Amino acid sequence: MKRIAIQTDDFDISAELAALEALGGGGVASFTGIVRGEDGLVALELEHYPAMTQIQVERIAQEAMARWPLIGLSIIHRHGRLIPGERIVFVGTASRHRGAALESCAFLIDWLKSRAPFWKKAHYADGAGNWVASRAEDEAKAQDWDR
Amino acid sequence: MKRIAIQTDDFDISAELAALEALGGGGVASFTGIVRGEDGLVALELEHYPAMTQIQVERIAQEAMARWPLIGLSIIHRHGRLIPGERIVFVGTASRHRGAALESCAFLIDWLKSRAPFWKKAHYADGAGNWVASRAEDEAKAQDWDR
Amino acid sequence: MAAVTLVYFAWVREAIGRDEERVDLVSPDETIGELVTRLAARGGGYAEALADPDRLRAALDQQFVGFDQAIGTARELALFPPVTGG
Amino acid sequence: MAAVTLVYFAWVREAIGRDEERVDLVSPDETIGELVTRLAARGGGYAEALADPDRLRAALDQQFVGFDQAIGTARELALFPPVTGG
Repeated sequence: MKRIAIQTDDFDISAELAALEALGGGGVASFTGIVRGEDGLVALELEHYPAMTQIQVERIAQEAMARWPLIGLSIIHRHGRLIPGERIVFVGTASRHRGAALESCAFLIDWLKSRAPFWKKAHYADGAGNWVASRAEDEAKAQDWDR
Repeated sequence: MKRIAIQTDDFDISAELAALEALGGGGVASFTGIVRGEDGLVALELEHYPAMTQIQVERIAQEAMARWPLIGLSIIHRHGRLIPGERIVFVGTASRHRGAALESCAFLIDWLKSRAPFWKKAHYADGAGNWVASRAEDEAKAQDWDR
Repeated sequence: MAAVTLVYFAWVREAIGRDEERVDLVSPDETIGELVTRLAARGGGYAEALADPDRLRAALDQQFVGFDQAIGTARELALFPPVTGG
Repeated sequence: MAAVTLVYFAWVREAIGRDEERVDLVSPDETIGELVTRLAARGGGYAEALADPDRLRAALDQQFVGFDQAIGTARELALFPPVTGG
């Protein structure tokens, strides 16, 4: 099972996890990213490059399936305007091996952070809007997986 | 938030995750272990040492909170008779840092595997029942965290 | 005389045929290993369960301990196979 | 004459004030770096967005590439800041 969705709408995590659990692998790992409302942030606007996003996420998913013995994988990434507390991204993995499920989940979220063509603009209560700068730390984490 | 439950009943993963998401940390990781129906297994019977389980799991949770900047943690471990497809264990962690959430989740499940006083008996279709042997690999994984 | 409550789990419990019993100690200095050897000498299910200490783990008052640990004034000694949780 | 469709994202798009445009190439050998320098020379929002290539990333036909890559017969060249997904 491999499910990839790039969408504006929220999603049902329990449905995603139930689908992964039903595969019979014994282990399901997940990571969910949520908008933090720090520093007066009122909304996060996510822009993406649709023609490229699908290709890149598909490639990252294939890479994970090749590196770990996964029996299922689900990646959901939202775009558009999101307010604090809303989910941005979900990665779920299923495997017979808990290590494979957890590691591939970390791998996928690290790659989404530094290789998926999304850009975040932070909107503040005072009306200011800033494009979020990429973090060298995120790039380093993605590169760690290349070793 | 720290929630520990040792129980016979199934649990609602979406409620656990929603509680962790609501903490505002930005990142929630989870691992769910499910009974596999391999080799003609019809049920898994989990016995535990109640007086010790609560103490050990509490200690493991404290250790995780000390090692990673977690803002929430949820551990649920079932005992009793479970059939293939049923959930055995859930670990959920919340943090501002995705690495902390994912690593502490891996740490907790590795420790539950080799340090929580549970024993599994596998019941097969032919009537045979075998106590599941511990795996050296699980012990090694738990020891890796001591380094 | 010093005594301790023994609790058994998994196949140790099944072989011995009970989940709990009270046992007098030779002295508070008696180690878990010495007590296990003494119990195994009872034969039958005790021998089956306890003859090979390498297959066993112990917890004294709910804390994992080694077999060279003296039982002292502990209230509860648990004997069981390596755990298989998670 | 060879041409390519440029697509812009995030603050690159905002500074330039459009999300897409068609641009003729000097030759198919023209690299992304050379084209970016040529566009920055237009001044205004182009200069603002493109004057410092170190702040930019590029994708040619939806694949990440370096700025020394020749544009060749590619159909679409995307210019954008480092990504911040996840």
